[in-house]
Amino acid sequence: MRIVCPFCGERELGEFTYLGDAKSARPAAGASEDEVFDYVYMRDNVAGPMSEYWYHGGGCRAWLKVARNTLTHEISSVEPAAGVGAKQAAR
Amino acid sequence: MTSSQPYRLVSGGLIDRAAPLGFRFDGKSFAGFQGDTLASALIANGVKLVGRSFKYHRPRGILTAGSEEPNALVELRSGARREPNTKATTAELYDGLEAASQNRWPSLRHDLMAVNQLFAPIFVAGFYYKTFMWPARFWEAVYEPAIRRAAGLGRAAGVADPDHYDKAWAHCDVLIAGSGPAGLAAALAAGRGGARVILCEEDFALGGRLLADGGMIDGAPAAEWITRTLAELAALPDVRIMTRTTLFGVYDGGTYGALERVNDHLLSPPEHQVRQRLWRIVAKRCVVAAGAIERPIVFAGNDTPGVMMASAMRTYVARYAVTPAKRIALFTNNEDGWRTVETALGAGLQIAAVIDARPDVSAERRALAAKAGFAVLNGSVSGVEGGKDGVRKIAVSLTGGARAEVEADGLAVSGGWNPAVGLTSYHRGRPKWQDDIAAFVPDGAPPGMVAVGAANGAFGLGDCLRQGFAAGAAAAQSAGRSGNAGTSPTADEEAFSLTPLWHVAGKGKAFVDYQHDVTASDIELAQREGFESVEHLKRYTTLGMATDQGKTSNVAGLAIMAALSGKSIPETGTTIYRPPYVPVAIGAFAGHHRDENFHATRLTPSHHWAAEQGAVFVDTGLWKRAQWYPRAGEKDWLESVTREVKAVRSGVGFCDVSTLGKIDVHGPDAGAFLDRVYINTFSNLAVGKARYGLMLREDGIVYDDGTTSRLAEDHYFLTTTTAKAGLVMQHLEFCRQVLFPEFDVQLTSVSDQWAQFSIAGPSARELLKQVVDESEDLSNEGFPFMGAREVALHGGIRARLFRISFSGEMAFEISVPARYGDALVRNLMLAGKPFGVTPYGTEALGVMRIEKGHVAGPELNGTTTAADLGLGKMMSTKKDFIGRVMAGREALVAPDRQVVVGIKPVDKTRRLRSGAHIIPKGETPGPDNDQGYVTSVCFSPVLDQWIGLGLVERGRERIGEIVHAHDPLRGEDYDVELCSPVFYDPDGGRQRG
Amino acid sequence: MKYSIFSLARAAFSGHKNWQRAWRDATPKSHYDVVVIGGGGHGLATAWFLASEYGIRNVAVLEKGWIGSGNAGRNTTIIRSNYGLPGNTGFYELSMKLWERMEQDLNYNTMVSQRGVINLYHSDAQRDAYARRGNTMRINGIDAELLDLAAVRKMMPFLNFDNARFPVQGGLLQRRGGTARHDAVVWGYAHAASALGVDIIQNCEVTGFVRDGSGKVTGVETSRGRIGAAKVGMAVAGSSSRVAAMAGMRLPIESHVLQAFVSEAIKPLIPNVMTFGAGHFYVSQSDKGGLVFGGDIDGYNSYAQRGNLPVMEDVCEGGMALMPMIGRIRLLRQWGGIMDMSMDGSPIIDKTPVDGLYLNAGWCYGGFKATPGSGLVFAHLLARDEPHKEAARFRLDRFRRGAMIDEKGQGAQPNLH
Amino acid sequence: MAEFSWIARSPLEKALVVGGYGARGTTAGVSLTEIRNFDLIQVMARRGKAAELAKAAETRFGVTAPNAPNAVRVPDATLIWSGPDQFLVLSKGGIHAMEKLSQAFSQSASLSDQSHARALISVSGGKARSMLAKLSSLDLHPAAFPAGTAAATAVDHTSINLWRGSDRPDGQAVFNLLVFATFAESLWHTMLDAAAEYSVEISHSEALA
Repeated sequence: MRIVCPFCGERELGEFTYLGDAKSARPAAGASEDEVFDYVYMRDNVAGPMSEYWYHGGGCRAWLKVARNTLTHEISSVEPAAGVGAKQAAR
Repeated sequence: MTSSQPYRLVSGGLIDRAAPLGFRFDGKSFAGFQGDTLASALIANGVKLVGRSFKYHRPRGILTAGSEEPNALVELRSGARREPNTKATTAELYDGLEAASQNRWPSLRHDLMAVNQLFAPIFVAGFYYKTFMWPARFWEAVYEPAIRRAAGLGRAAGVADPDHYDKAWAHCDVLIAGSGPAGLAAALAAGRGGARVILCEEDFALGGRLLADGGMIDGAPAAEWITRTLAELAALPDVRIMTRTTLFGVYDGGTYGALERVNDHLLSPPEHQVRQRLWRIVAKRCVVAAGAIERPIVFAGNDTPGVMMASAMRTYVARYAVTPAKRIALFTNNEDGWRTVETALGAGLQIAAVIDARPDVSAERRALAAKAGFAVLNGSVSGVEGGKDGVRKIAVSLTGGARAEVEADGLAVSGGWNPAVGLTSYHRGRPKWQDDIAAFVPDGAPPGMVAVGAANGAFGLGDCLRQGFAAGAAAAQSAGRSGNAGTSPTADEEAFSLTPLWHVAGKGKAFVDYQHDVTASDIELAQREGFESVEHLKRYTTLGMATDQGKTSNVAGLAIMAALSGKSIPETGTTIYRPPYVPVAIGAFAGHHRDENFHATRLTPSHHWAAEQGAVFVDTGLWKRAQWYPRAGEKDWLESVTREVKAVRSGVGFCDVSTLGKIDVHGPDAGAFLDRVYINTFSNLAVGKARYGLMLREDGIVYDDGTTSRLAEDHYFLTTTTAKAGLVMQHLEFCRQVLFPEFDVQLTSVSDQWAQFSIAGPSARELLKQVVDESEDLSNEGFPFMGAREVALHGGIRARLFRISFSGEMAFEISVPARYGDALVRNLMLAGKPFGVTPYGTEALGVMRIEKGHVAGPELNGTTTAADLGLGKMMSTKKDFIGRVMAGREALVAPDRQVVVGIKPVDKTRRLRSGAHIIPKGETPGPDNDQGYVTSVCFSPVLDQWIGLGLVERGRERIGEIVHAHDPLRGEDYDVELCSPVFYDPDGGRQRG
Repeated sequence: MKYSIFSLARAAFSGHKNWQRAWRDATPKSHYDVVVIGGGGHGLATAWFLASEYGIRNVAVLEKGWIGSGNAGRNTTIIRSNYGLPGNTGFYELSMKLWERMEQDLNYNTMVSQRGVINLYHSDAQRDAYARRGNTMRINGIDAELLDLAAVRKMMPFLNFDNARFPVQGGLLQRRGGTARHDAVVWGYAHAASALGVDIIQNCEVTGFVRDGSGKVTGVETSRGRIGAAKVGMAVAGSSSRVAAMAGMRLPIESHVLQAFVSEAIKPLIPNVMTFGAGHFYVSQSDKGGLVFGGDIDGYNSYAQRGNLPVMEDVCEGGMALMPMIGRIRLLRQWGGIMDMSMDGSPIIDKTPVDGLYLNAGWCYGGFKATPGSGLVFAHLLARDEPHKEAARFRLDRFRRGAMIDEKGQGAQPNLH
Repeated sequence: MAEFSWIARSPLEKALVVGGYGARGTTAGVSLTEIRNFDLIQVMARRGKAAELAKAAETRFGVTAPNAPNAVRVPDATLIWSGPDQFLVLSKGGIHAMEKLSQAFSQSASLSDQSHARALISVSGGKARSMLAKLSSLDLHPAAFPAGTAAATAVDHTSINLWRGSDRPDGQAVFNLLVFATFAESLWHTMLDAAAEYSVEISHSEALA
């Protein structure tokens, strides 16, 4: 598998580390145990297009949000995770 | 014919007669030529019997001339380089080659294991599932060893492979598999179009079927066209042709696997060179021109040596100038088979007869037969007479029911062609059935890939050239190259006519899968017993599971199954195609990464100094760390470690702790950020101070710990454990980039920037004073416990100094820029001489942390909570932090959890061992009273006894209780006392000192 | 027909024309007491135990493809009970005991081969962890031995002892561990269950659940029509999330691809089952002669049933680090199965919040070795509506309660288990 | 008081043996040169300060700092892109050392001294690309990786910064690898193994190429 890092370009799988489902956001402080439980344990396990977090640890160290089909492994988009660097904030 | 190679034609072929080669097969010496394969050289010498089959030990010869060979498998080379199951048909001949037949005893000709054929009526498909069940223990003792010995073909060397392998990456616009007419045409078009091209050819010669079948291209003989084309390709700057290279798999994102047999054609690889190289090829487009595989027809005796695929027969005659037989019969169901007749006649060989299963044979063919003086029989081969010395006579069932016999010493068989659909199907694609050629052809392919020519079911030369060229040009274009591809080479069209024929009924064993001895009647049995799904058929009979992966057998097998179950072949379907296309040596997949090069090694800044001191090193992750520093006269590690501990506790010692993960946390929000990732608060840490921090995972379990210091308002220096350094960095980046992007914080790993040493012991300050500039105040007031700041060293070097202690002694950690680490230890040794300074290793470090009750890896085992570790009070209730909520789940705060406690044997002379379990005293150990275990142990020089830490149910409430340490693995049982985990200086006076 | 050497010999005289189907080709009835979704080892074992132990014979096993087409047909055939945490330890030993009598129970040779499973250790810390685990096993009445370097060298002289990056120091050995012929396990259960009246229905894909007014599951919709059931059990590891979704449930499970590999067949070389402790590699040799080996999962969610090169290379690197004698042995075939990776690395066998629907899922790497045990405890749950005592900790709500069974200590990160 | 000496020791001090290595009888296909004793500062924009950082960098170096994977050469330094809104400043002799740069970027960036965290190895020669193809998954074809291209990538599961500098006088491409110091010796041996078949020429230098 190859992932097009928005910063580095296309790179091979070995440079990346997988985390998983990128759909749900971390509950705010004060969230209930049930909400946090859902966030931590009840991840999406889609057979098809899925939004996921990947880490380009073997490259620019950016966390990426990757849209990937779990049936075919085809990747349709890659974007920086919310706060990569000061990039968005700066421009 | 030359006398030493009686079956070598006097002229012709693509062999180099000026380069004779000697080789041995089963100990006997033979000669061949450069350009031969082992198979062609054996044929040249009249060797027909090459191997024995898997189950029945039937004599077998050479069936094919390629990587689909099921029969002619040998042990190639000898000693540590012995390679079992090597196909004689692809093994390139070299001078001094040694090969041996396999799966026979005592010899190939007189194989006593052939007695298995007597039991053939019992050894049907799946027979072993029905027997060998009683008595139960006989399986491991009697039946299984016998089966295991009988199974498996060749013998592995059994000793380390002496050769080297490596792996490399390549990148191109257009990758082409195969150098036949379609592949070369594709390369030409893509290369002219300006694309970066890689063409992989598994053979050592380029041309594919053209090498044997010839033909006319652009009005010239094929050989001329090949020469011309190769010259043009060589002149293109970015076309790379890789021979002896098999494209074996396609993976995601346009990554392909290929194996280059760099030096397999030599006796052994030249110095500094590898035997084989694994290529990971990244290609925008791939053109599969991998050709097709001719398929056998299943009839009784079809495994007799001398029965050969028709295309292989003419390959041997035309390409290698050898004669597999002197009087050849052809059994075909298609027009292509007749090429073998033409080739054989052209080489002056005799044709015994052609048995053609098609209802109509063209007048042209009949005229050829009449001219050459052989009969054309309309019908099928129903039996073969012969044995290990080859074919003698062929029984024919004529259309209409009459029978005939043909005397011949070789039988060429053509049942049609199966496109090589492997590569196009490896993404779980299923090929589709094409009626006119009665074969499966690709039905789509992985992204970016297209099949052309015979691999796409187009068998005519003209078609191959046209499809290959068009695909090459299109691939270049879609890769963004816009050069002019020019015009396609052309050749006359050829008609391909075929009447499907899979199985001829007859008496005797008719093999579908030669190597696994799967017969037509095995398939019938499988169908009878309900193993009708092709996957069940495969698994029950082992059809297609041999080293050839059913390249010659799968389609015939499922065609027979289809007929039996009354379904069509496409309804019956294929099994899933799996890579690799040809078996690939495990060594090649490992490449450089074997033995001591399995993983990289990390060395600390003081490594070479420690090695000079004779330190013993231990692997910690990728690190080599000094474990202890033995001195002359010390009888064992324990004596060395005890000395090191005592030296620290009574004087001063130092230890390289550079392996700790070190992270610069910068930015105005650094403190707030750390508050989120640690359970305790860091935003209120004063500049110039250090604090111990504990991190949880989001599920509430302890993740990592370490000391973090505030060096400036907007700069913290965070340390992690050695084991988690990389993972914590990843975690913090996740927190920074994903969870808390609102914080202005920047992270950098500085693990390698700083050489860090712990300097510990009552004399630590005195030692440091020698090294640090006089202006620095190291007094308790000027630099109290948990202080952290930058200091100047004698000689102008700047260092970071931390007054932290893992040992429980007055201690500092000092960081210097890494290239000065070596100088620092040497200076410490120099300056420390008056104090008896002692370098200590990780063992002494561990002893002192256990004496102090500090938790480490064995306690931070991924299942313990902060409270389990006795650190529950650190959890802030005033802020959000990672893991806060999940840590509160009922089972994680249950009162009966196993928590960290100190443990010491009641008998002070007793050794305590990690992994011993804790059972209430006086009870019989069982699952219900297994209350915990010993996590860490050491011999405490201070207490003069073995002590340890453990995780014990309600441990903290039970201090003083005598319990039982149960260690059945090591046959030990003894009483221990649960005690405070802090064995040494419990009020901490020494470290604050 | 009873299988034995005598029946084989008799059949040989008649050209093997008299053998009957190994299991009946059943057509679905309109209603069953229990419908088990999934004709893998677990589903078929469940059916057999329902019929043989719990007297419930009006049972159907529904399989969307051919029986054994999921992970039962795609694994590395290892059986062992060397687990270290309460819940797993007892359960896997129950399973091991059932392996030991499987052939006689089923009248089918599943080639259970107790050739020994050894986990090699390469550091003191690893030795200590294995000591803890081995002692747990012994306390639970399971065989375990802690071998030192000399003992390992004697048992496996072919390992790399001289120039290894991470030298072998010893191993934790379970002699009763070993391998079994994976496909035969499926066929054996099918054969025996069918003989007791269980309907095995292939090419029958479940497309939905039938629910009554109260929400109780009363049957399933399938590609072969509606089938009613008093109780429905799911044993569809690899597809658990997808099937559960049809009942509106989410599971603490991710689907990951685990690759396995087999080499060309060679004469006996490796006597036992071995796991490398300093990398991802484990290996045994099949009775047919192929080295069967595997390693870590590819590491990302996948339903593709095929893997990628990096893990393949990683596994072979481990192999060449441990025993460089396999360098010239060729890898014949690679394949990938979909693992139900749970959030703590341990399985789930429980009633679900949906009345009438029962769950058997989350097997991670443990599925094959669990087959008979899983069948028994799931049958018990289906028959008695309460967990079997050896499955009492495999509850669905354990994550919510914080009672994880996390052997590897990796937390809610399925790809790390 | 003892006499201290503070000799900086390269992480390749022991492993690097000047001279030839590997296949004999041919001209060296690969040249490996370690460059010793340099200053290397990681510059990371503060949140929302990328534009300010760019301006400060331009003031300091007279060029636009790389905001894509490139390496920019100025007379006394090389600016190497290392990630979004961050770059490395490679220089010699303290001109752009920590103290100097922290003033220049005090308002816009966080700085981390990496001078000792890395070893710098320069690879060139007719077989440099063939050898690097065994280590790196990057496409180093001149069309894909022209002079001035940089990459943060991994070799042997270890992060490195790789950039292509100016060509050698003989026209050969030069690839520079900044590798982590504690991995350097191990990677060095791996590089030697990869290069051995092409014949290797080994040296070290104090001068930045």
